[in-house]
Order: sequence, then C-alpha cells, then structure tokens
Amino acid sequence: MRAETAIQQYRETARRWLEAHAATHGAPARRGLTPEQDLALGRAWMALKYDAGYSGINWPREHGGQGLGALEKLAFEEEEMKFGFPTDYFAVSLGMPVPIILRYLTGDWVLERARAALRGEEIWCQLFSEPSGGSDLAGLRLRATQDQATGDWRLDGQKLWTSYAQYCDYGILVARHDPTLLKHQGLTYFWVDMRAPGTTVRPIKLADGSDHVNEVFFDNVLVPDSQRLGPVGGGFKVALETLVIERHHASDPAGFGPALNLFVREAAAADVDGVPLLEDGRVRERIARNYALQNGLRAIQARNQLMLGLGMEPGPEGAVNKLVSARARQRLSEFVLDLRGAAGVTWEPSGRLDDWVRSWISAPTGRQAGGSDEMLLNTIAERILGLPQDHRPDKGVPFNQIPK
Amino acid sequence: MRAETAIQQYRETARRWLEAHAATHGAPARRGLTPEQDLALGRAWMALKYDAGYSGINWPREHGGQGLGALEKLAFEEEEMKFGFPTDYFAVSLGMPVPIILRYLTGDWVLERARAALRGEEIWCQLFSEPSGGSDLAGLRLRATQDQATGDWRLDGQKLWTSYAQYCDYGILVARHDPTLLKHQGLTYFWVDMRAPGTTVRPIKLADGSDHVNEVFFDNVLVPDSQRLGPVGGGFKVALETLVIERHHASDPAGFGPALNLFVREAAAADVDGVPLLEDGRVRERIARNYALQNGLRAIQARNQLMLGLGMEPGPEGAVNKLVSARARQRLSEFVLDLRGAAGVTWEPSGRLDDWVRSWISAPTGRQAGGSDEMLLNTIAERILGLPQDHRPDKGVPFNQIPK
Amino acid sequence: MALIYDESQRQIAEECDRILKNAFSAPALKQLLEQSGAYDTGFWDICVSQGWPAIAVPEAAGGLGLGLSEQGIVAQACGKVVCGAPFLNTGYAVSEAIGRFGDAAAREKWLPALAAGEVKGIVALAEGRAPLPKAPAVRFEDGRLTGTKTAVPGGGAGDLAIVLAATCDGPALVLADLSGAETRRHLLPTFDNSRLAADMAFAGTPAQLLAADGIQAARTILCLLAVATAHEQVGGAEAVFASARAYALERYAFGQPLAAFQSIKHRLAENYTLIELARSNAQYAAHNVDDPHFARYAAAARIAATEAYDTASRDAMQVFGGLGGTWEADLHLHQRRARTLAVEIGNNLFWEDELVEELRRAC
Amino acid sequence: MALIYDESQRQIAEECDRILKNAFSAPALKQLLEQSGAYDTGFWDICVSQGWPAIAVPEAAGGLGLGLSEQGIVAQACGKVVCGAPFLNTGYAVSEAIGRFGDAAAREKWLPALAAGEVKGIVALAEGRAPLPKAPAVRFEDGRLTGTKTAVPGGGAGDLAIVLAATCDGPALVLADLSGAETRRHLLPTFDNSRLAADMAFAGTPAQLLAADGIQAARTILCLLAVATAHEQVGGAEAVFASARAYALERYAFGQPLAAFQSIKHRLAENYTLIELARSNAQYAAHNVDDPHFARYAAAARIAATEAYDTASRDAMQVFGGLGGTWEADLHLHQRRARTLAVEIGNNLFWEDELVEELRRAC
Repeated sequence: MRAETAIQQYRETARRWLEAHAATHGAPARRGLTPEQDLALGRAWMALKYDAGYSGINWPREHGGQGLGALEKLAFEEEEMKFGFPTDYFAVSLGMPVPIILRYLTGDWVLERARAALRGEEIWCQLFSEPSGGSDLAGLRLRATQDQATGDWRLDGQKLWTSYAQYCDYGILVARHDPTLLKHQGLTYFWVDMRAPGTTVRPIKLADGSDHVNEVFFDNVLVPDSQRLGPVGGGFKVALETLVIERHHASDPAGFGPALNLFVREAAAADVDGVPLLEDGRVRERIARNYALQNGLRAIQARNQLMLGLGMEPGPEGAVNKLVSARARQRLSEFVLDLRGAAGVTWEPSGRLDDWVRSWISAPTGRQAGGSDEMLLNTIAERILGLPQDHRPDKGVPFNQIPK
Repeated sequence: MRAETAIQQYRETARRWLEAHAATHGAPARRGLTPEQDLALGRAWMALKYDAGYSGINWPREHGGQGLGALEKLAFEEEEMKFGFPTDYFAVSLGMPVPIILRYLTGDWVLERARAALRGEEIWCQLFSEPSGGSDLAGLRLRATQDQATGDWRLDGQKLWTSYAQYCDYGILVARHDPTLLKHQGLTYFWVDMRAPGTTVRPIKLADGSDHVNEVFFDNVLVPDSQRLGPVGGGFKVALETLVIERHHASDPAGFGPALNLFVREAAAADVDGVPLLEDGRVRERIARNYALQNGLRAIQARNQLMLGLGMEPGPEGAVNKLVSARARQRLSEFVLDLRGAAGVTWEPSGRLDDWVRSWISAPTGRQAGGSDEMLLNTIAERILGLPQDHRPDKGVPFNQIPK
Repeated sequence: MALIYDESQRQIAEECDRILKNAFSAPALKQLLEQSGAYDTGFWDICVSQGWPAIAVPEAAGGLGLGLSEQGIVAQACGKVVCGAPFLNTGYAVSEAIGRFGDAAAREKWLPALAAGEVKGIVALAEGRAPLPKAPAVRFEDGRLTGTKTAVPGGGAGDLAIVLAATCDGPALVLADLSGAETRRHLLPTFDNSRLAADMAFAGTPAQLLAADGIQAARTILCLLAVATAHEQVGGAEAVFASARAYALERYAFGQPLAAFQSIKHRLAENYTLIELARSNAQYAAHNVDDPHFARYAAAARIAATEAYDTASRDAMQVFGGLGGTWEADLHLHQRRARTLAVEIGNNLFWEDELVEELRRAC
Repeated sequence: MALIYDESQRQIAEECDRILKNAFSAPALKQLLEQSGAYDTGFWDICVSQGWPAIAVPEAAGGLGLGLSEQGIVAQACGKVVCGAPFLNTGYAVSEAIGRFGDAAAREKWLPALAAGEVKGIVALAEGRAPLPKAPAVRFEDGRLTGTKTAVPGGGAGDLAIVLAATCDGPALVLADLSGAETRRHLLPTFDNSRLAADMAFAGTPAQLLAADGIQAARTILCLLAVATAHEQVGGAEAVFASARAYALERYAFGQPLAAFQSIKHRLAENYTLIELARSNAQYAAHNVDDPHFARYAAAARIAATEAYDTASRDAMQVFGGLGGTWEADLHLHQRRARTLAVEIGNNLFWEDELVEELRRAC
C-alpha cells in the first residue's frame, strides 16, 4: 500500500509538470509543424525532460538515468501519452539500442552516447527487419563479411521498416556472417554509424501518406570489429536480449487510435433523418463492446503495474493488449466512416491521433507493427498456453538450403 | 430453357403429390410418435414413394430407379424437405452404401437389396468413422485379419458416429488389414451383415437428448471374403469413391435449423418494455446478415442446378454451404435465446426442426457432421484455391509408427 | 478488496477449489438436467457448511463482513464446477438489498438467516423480456404482492425474494416472504433444470418496502449481482477452456496433436484472450464497487463474461469434434450454463444499453 | 438475362477484362489520390469508346438495350481495376430513372446523350447521414432547385443529376441540368479523390419532375444502383483477394510459403466464401430485377458485397504483412475504394433496415 501511494504521488507531480508544458510542447504546439520543426520540438522536449529528471527514469544513475523503477516510468509515460508530446522519434532509441550498448560497452564514449540520446541530441535506430520477412527475425540475409587480415567487417544488404532512420545517428543491427550454418547460428550483432559511407536511407511512404519508416541499404559498409556486440555467431542471442529489455511499456487500450469517448460524443451529437445515432442498437453494441474490451485492458495494465510495484512479475496476459486493441481500433474506425454517411470519405492527411480516417487507413500497419495478429496468437498459444510450435521446415537446415 | 421448363413441371407435379401426403406422412403426422412408430411411418412413406415412382430418381432403371437426372432428384428433395417427411433414416442408406454395392456386385441378391432399401424395408449404414478421429478417415484402426486357410476375415474393433445403426440390416465398412503399411495402403473395404454374431450396436446419447448415432463394436466378427469390395489394400480408394457418389444433395441455407422467417415473425411480435424488438438495430443486423447469407446460398444452389440441367459441372462454391450455414444457425439460435429474456431457458426436448433451443443445443454436432469447420476450410483452401496441404507428419510412415 | 488478491483472498480461492473439486460430479449434474425442480442439495450443503452465504453479510448480522471481491472468488470457483444450485449469488443480491435498503428490523430478521443459509434468497425483478420493467405487472399494495413473475431463477425453492413491483408511486423494490401459501410456484422445464426457473404467482404474498425508487435500487442490486455472476461465468469459461486445451494436447489427428494445428492454436489463444479480459473486468469491477463509475465497470464485466463463457463453451465443443456434442462429454453442461447465465439477469443487449447510457451521461 | 451468363454475357465479361487489363495503371490511380477534382479521363474514354454507358439504355434511344446483368458484368470488370471514374454506375442509375419516370421529351433529350457518354449522370439523393431523407433540405419549385447536397459522388464533374428534393407535396425525384452557372460545386478532399465527391449548391438549377412519390422512386433507383455497385464491389474483392492468394503462395516465412500456414489458408478460404456469396447474391438480384421481391435481393446483394470487399481488402493487407500498408503496395487503393463504395450509396445499417422492412411486410 505504501508503494502504491508513493507512485501515486510521483504520478501527480509528473502530471502537474506535464500540464505546465502541454501548451508549448504538446499536441496544440505541434499543429501545422513541418516534420523538421516537429523533430526540433521533440529534441527540445527531451532536453527539458532531462533537465527536469524525467529522462531514463528506470535507468541506473551511472548511465545518466534516475535510478527509479519500471513503475515510475510507466506512470510517467501514461501521463505523458495524454498530451501528445513529440516523443515518437526517441521511443525506440531509448527503449532498446542505447540500453543494449550500455550493457555491452563501457567507458566515456558510451556514456556520452547515452546522455546525448536521453537529451534527444542523438537518435538510435534498430535495424532488425528485412524484406525477407518481418515475422521471421532469424531469416535475415544482410551479409557481414569479415576481413581475415584486419578482423573488420563489410556489410552488404538491406534492412526494412526502420523507424525514423532518416533522423538517426547510430543503429544496432544483426547480420548473417555465415549462411552455411543453421539459421539461428549464423548471425552476428553490431552497432553502426548511420553516416558511414555506403549507407543509404530511403523513406517508405505508407498508405496514410506518412514516411517515418525506412529502407536502409548497406553497400560495402565498413564496420570495425570493435563495433561487434557479443561473439561472432551470437547475434540471435543478443537480438533476443535486446527485444526483452523494454518489457514494460505503457500501452493504449484504444490501440493508438482515437479515444472511445470521441466516438460516443460523435454518435451522441448525430442523427439519421431525425433518429439519434446513439439510439441504434448497432451503434450501442460497438460502443459497449469496445468499452468492455478497453476496460479489460486497462484492468490488466493496472493489475500488472500493481504487481510490479510489489516486486512481483506481472502475468503474461499483457500480451493480449496489442492483439485485441489494434484489431478493435480498425473495426471501430471503419464503423465511424459508415456512420458519417457519404461525407465519411472526406479527409485531409494528418498525423493527428484523434483522426478516425487516419486511424482506419493506418490500421493495417498498426496490426503488423510489434507483431502481426498471427504471430501474437502463436506467441500466446506457445508461450502462455504451452501448445506445440508450428511445423518448422527451416529447423535443422543450413540457412542457404532453406526454401525461400 | 426447355430443360428448365421440364424440370419446373416435374417439380410442380411432385409438389402436388407431396402435398397430398403431407397430412398423413409429414410433420403433423409425426408429432408425438415414438421412435419406433416414426420409423414405421418412414418405411411406409418410402414404400409409397417407391410405388409412385419417386424412389431412386436418378438411379438407373436396371437398379430399380427411375433413370432420371440429378436435377429431378434435387427438385424432388427440395420439395420433400419442406414438409418434414420421415426420410432421415434412409438418407445415408440410399446415398452411399447401396449405390456402392451396386457398383461392385452383380446378380439377383444385390438387386433385391436395392429394391428393399428403396422401399424402406432394409436400411444400410456406413461404418467409416472411428474413435481415433472423425476428420482423419485413413487413420482408422479397426482390424481385419484374414484366415490364411479360408481367405475369410475376422473384424475386431470399433466404429463411431454410425447413424441409425440400431435400425440397420447391413453396412459398409473400411478396416485395416495391415498396420505395417503406409496409412492409406493398409485398408480394405467390406460390406457386413449388422446381425452377424459379435456385432454390438450401442446408441450414443447426444447433448440434445437424441440417440440416432451409435458406437458399433466388432468382436471377432466373421466376414466372408466374398463380402470384400475392391482388392485387399484398396479400401481407401473405394472409400473415396463412396464419398463422391452423392455429390449433389439438396442443402438447406438455414443450416437445418428453423427458417429465418420464424425469427422475423417472433421478433416482429415481441417487445422489450414497450420497445418493439424489430426496432433494435442489433436484431435488424442479425436478420439482414442471415438473409443475405441464406440468399447467397440459395443463389449458388439455383445456379448449380441450372448448370446441372444444362449438362455442365457445377462450380465448387457449393462447398461453402455447410460451413457458413451451420455456423450461422448456431449464432442465430443463441441470439434467439437472448431475445426471449429469462424465459429463454424454457425447453422440453423435441426433435422439431422449428425449435430454436434444439437448434442451438445440437448446433455443435451440426458443425461436425459432414466435416468440421476446420476440415471444410482446409478443403476450400486446398482443393479450390490450390493452397498447399497442411504439414502431414503421418505421410510416408507405416501406420503403426505414426504418433498417436 | 484489491485488484490483486491478497493472501487471505488467495486462500479463499484455493480452499474453494479444493473443496469443490472433490464435490463435483458430472453424472449427478446430468441427472439434474433430466428432471424439473431438483437442485444439487449436496452442493448447497457444502456452500452452507463453508459459510459462503455469509461472505458479504456484515459481521454484526452473523456474516463474514467481506465484500464483492470475495463473493466473486467463491462464485468463480463454483462456476468452474457448474454449480448445482443458484442461491449463492442470488442470496448475495438479496443480502445486499436488505443491507443497503432494508430497515433495522429487516436486517435483524433476515440477514443472519441468509448468512446461515437457512433462508435462500432469490431475485425477481424481470418481467417478460425486460430485466428492469418500467411498469411491472406485479403490484405491491398494503404489504401484499399480487401478480406473476415469469421464469424466476431459483424460483422453485427460494424462501425470500427481492421483487420489483408497481406501486401508486411507481415501481418499488420490495422484499417478499415466500414461505406462505400465498405464493404459488410453477416450475418450468428448461435446458438447465437445476436453476429451478419457475413462474411465481403472488396472491397476497407478504412483502415490505425496501426502496421507493425501485428501478434505481434494482439497478444497483443488479449491478452487484452481475459482477458476482461475471465471476461465476469466468470460472465456467476457465474450466471449459481448460478441458479444450487438455484435449487438444492429448488427441492426435494426422499424426500430430490437435494443438499443433494453427487453427486450433489460434482458437485457444483467442479464448484465452477473451477469458483474461473477462476476468480482469470482473476483478476490476469488484475492486471498484464503491467507485462512482461502478455501474459501467459492472456492465463491462457482465458483457465480457457473457462473451467469454459463450465463446469458450462453443469453441471447446468445436475442438472436441463430434465427441463434444455427446451427452457423455459433459461439455454441454457448460454450453447450457453459459446460456443460462447469459439470459438470467439480462442479456447483453440490455447491458450494452445500460453501459451506453452511463457513458452518454458522462459526455 | 440469366442466372448463368449466356454466351454473349460471357463475351462481354471477357472483353471488359481484356480491355481494362491493358488500361489499368496503379501509379496513375495513386496520382489521382493526391489531388482533388481529377478523375481518370483515360478510363472514362475507354468506357465511352466501348459503349458501356449505353448498355442499359433502350435501343430506340441509341442504347444497347441490355439490362442490369450486363451493367453488372461491366461494373465487376471495372471494380477489379479500381475504376478511375464513378460515372458508369451513376449514369446507369440516371438512365434508368429517366427511362422509368421521365416523359418522352426527357427521354429523347437525355438518353442518347447519356448512352453516348456525352453527358455524365450522377445521383444526388442523400443528405447528411440519410441516404433517402424524408424531408430534404434541397427544394424544388417552379422548375428550379435550391439548397445544397453534400458529398455527392461524381459531383465534381457530373452534367445531369437525379435529385431527391422537397416540394409542397412531399419529396419528389427530379432531374437537374447541371451545365449552367446556377450550380456551384465545392470539391471535397477525400481519401478517394477520383470519386469527385463534392458539395453541390443549387441556386436556381433548372430541373424537371420525374416522380412525385420521390422516396419510392428514389428507392427503386437506389436498388438498381446498389446491384450495379455490388458487382463493382465484387470485382474489387476478387482482385484484391487474388493478390493476397498470389502473395501467400509466393512469399516464404520460416521455410515455407505463407499459404502453408493454416491461419492464412483459413483466412483466404473465408474470403473466398464471402466473395462467392456476394457474387451469387449480386447475380441473383440482377437476374431477378423484375421480380416483386427485387428490393430484398438488391439489399442482400449490397450487404454481402460491402462485407466481402471490406473484408477482402482488410485481410489482404494482413496477408501481405508490413508491405501491405505501404503506398507502393497498391492494396490501399482497394482499402479506400472498398470503404468509399460502402458509404457512397448508404451504409449497411441503411440497407439492413431496408431489408428488414421488406421482410417484415411479408410476415
């Protein structure tokens, strides 16, 4: 109970601080900014947070963090999320790449990187996915070839879906150093300088018109062996380690779409030929089912945070959040278009989170990012329910002999 | 066009004849009968049809049929279905077992069986499924052991889900004569006398209280080699041949549940606290979606019948009927219980087709009989869409080494 | 009460599971299906001997003084074994109604008896298709009830009922003593007979006023009952889901366990998801019983629980294949109970409407 | 017309597919998405040169004298290539309205021009959220229209409109000549810009009466348009489904084609099922255009087609994984068009209501 109260106080203090900066750095301040201006505002925001002690909340103090727990971090994130601050650019950077280099490297250089990342001055990206398959991490093909003389490496190949790569200074990357080994064994892990010669970033335009994910091409890019993390052939293990660093995030039961009360408000204000929309059972069913779903997710999240606060390991049921919230967001957004009648087609591209059309048009991407429905269902089935793995013809086969 | 008109006339004539017998042999006459009485009525009905020339409509004349086409048969069945005649007992018998013995055997004996079956005097069952798995026909285990001296066989094992076995005189059966062969190769096909010593029929009570499916046990049952159909080891081929004999049946877009207009009528007459049920969008959605689904199935069926009439092979899309209609029936029946309020639990077991509770309670069986949803989806995916087969670890492995 | 069960709550849960595991008998439950008017007296005896009817009754009135979370914990355990009598949750609702709206005399007279399990409380609010009828046909006048409530759960054996009845000042919530000859019970044949659904004809049944604003009071009680029932539904869903999972792991087809087929894996994963959402909703609602937004949490818990139990039982039968539809397989016990619980205290259409009205008010 | 296409109908279908296959250009379509007010004039030129606007116009009026089945066949082919102009089906609706309700003068004046593609017909019945407003804000008086219809499909370039407008005797269906300066068009930015949705402000637009019972007449035309559109939706669904199937077969993950995963197989099989049901419904409705129950067949066709196209495009993006959500992948053309067609002539709630009313009348 004591812990709960302390967190509650931490949250309150944070909220007051966030509220004080919402007008200058939150959603209202971002309206109409160019991407460059928005990024600049984001960097300013990160610096502000750093100075106020809200950066790296759960990082050790010796890495530039605050030395607090996951609970304080979650509380802050949940509050921060409500105001629409420009934090997207830095989420991956601070979530995985910087923590992993802090784990594998020591010395001033890496501490300087951590400080610069926390202040938003530098951004790191994560170069894992490839065109050959977003779901199949170990199926990657980007080649790393070692110079027998120097021990240094040359990278050749392509990465895909790299968020904000166009703004990034550094990245972490998994490459295949030996395709004759088994799939998981032929991988090695590096950090890279995104400005190294031979590196090309090409933004990918998405269906909603945005372009913050990228293709990244590596054409004979030199990577010193000192940039290797973990042993040669240990890449898969380091990659998994990377993916579990950020175990506890604040998630959004609305699937990062508009809030349900916006839907209720819209339906409450509208009618069809004099019949209020909110009287229609079909509208009611959608509202109620979505509320029940989101409330269930909130309840899971609240419980898991409590458990964290008590030093317990949260249950695995948090895994359902992204699966159900992204799907539900897609269907509800579709339904909003229906309810608007012929004018439902009206739209000007925007990045606004309260835009139902954007929510609908970007929903297919939302259902992939962080794992497709199918992968998530498999994860629940295998990891939580203990059901057998799918048939895996790629197991026990040298990588270069796997059917493609 | 000419063919269409001829069929239309055939249908009209049949309908008039059916109408004339509905009162004495149809649904009204069956109310309150014991199972034995109902079966007796069914036998009388079959004899009546035989005498009127409505038995074996598409069978060759030399087998006792009418020598007409699938189209006439379908037209008659569709009309017959509307009156609730007691035909269930004979559907399997005339659909597969008798046609297959007529294909493999000749002479007076088999013709006499055909005539007796057509007149409802004798009934045949199909003994394919086993406890080891309804979906996996070739996974059966019932052993057939050949006496090296006489060439005759002994059956040992169990069949499952045998419809109306308790009333049957004969059956067709697939058995495993050699478990060291590959799964599909160790099977042999027989017809059996259901009264042969060592044969025990045990009815299975279903959730809805009915018991027309059975377990059938074979304990050292003697089967002369003359009762073998096809070669030793040819059982799987004969079984597949059996299953495709009855390619074109009249199907019911309501999934053999109550008709949708009964739902509309019930909803139109009811209210909740003064608000008519039919005004509720959720009720409307169910009605409209079910109507669209059933109308689509009717349209497919009508088109396929036209094609048959024109001598064309109907498209494969008929395969969707059972999948979608059984599922939809289940959900709609569930919903009816909801709409009835607390009194929705009221029920006395009945076999009536217009009973929504019976429809709901027996729906899980309806979703299995004739192929589970999963099997049907696989069939559509593989046979129609040409997608790869599932992983099959049982392939290329002797039967007795397959994991069980 | 807490969102995470504390040590004593966890002990209650474990103890309930342990006791009921040994008391559960599928053949006995199936026998109850085939007759009207009988319930599992053995089950009810266990409830009474364990003091479960006393859970939420104040200590001063002979109860344990615990709350909705604990009531839910017990209900969940009972749901797992498709409990053979309906009185635990309905009795809780009656106790709550008396505790919240009754006068001192009513509390003294009835609460100890309810807590001791000597009196079985039932809930008779609905009429026809309306869970909370605006103009009930049953009337309350001069301390007497007249008229008929149809298909009342537990009606076949309840001793004491809360009833929504018309008065000159609108619908009121009243407490009716069913022990006398003024009340006739007509047991209904149902697909879940141990619920004892009965038409209750009141011909001068003695009753006393609990709350003049009957709809609002009844709604409050219905929300409490819905959360307790949601726990029971979650328990049922968990049990039938566990059967399906076990069967899928143990049963082979085409040389591999059913659980290796992606369609089965994903179906079970979806079930797991629905159940986790339902459980979390139910616990959350119980935890927030005193929150001003309790009504919406209750409705959400109810909606999620109904969907989870219906779906889990439907899907379990699908996983079991043909076997699932047999009398022998026991799954139909869940199929029946899932639907019974789904309609007994208002279908999901009703609860959706309730929830939307709550949300609309906040807009 | 027939439930099975006859030889000439099959030829039309093949010819349409052949012609449009060569004319289809995803880059051009995507360019149209990024500007307001432009449509695919090349596509429309093909329609005109092929005589498609003439299909259902009587031969006496310069048309081909065919019917809804043939209109549907062409619409289906156009749907497959996400056609770049909305006028084929809306023009059909206008021709039908004139043919059924117009006087001889109107028929002589407009039908040949519509058949020749010289005049682009559009449909302006809806107002706000109501596809058939009972009390339209647009008024018709003394041969002139006043008021505004919002978000009219094709409004950016239509020459001739059927309009549901208020008169002293209730809503009437009228035919409006849009060529003059009395009509102002305000193009709307939309997620599917080549549909040319525009607010149309009438300030004395010349018009003539087609039918005094405007709602009933408009409903008849809307049903015809819905069936033609259902064919277009089916075509779109077929095309996007074919992409998904091909991708699933060609793309490998974990050493096997995506199509070998049961979740993908079953998803595609479900899509196939929805599309077959939609196609059959659409063909059935077109075949039964003169049946007294046509309205219910039309509604069923519309509902099934909307579900099939929405689902097929949603699921195709899911099968494609991350790639599916990119601008480059073209799937969003279908995603957008599926939704546009779903809302342009009344959402499924409207059509469900229409269908239920039809069925209720028969009860």
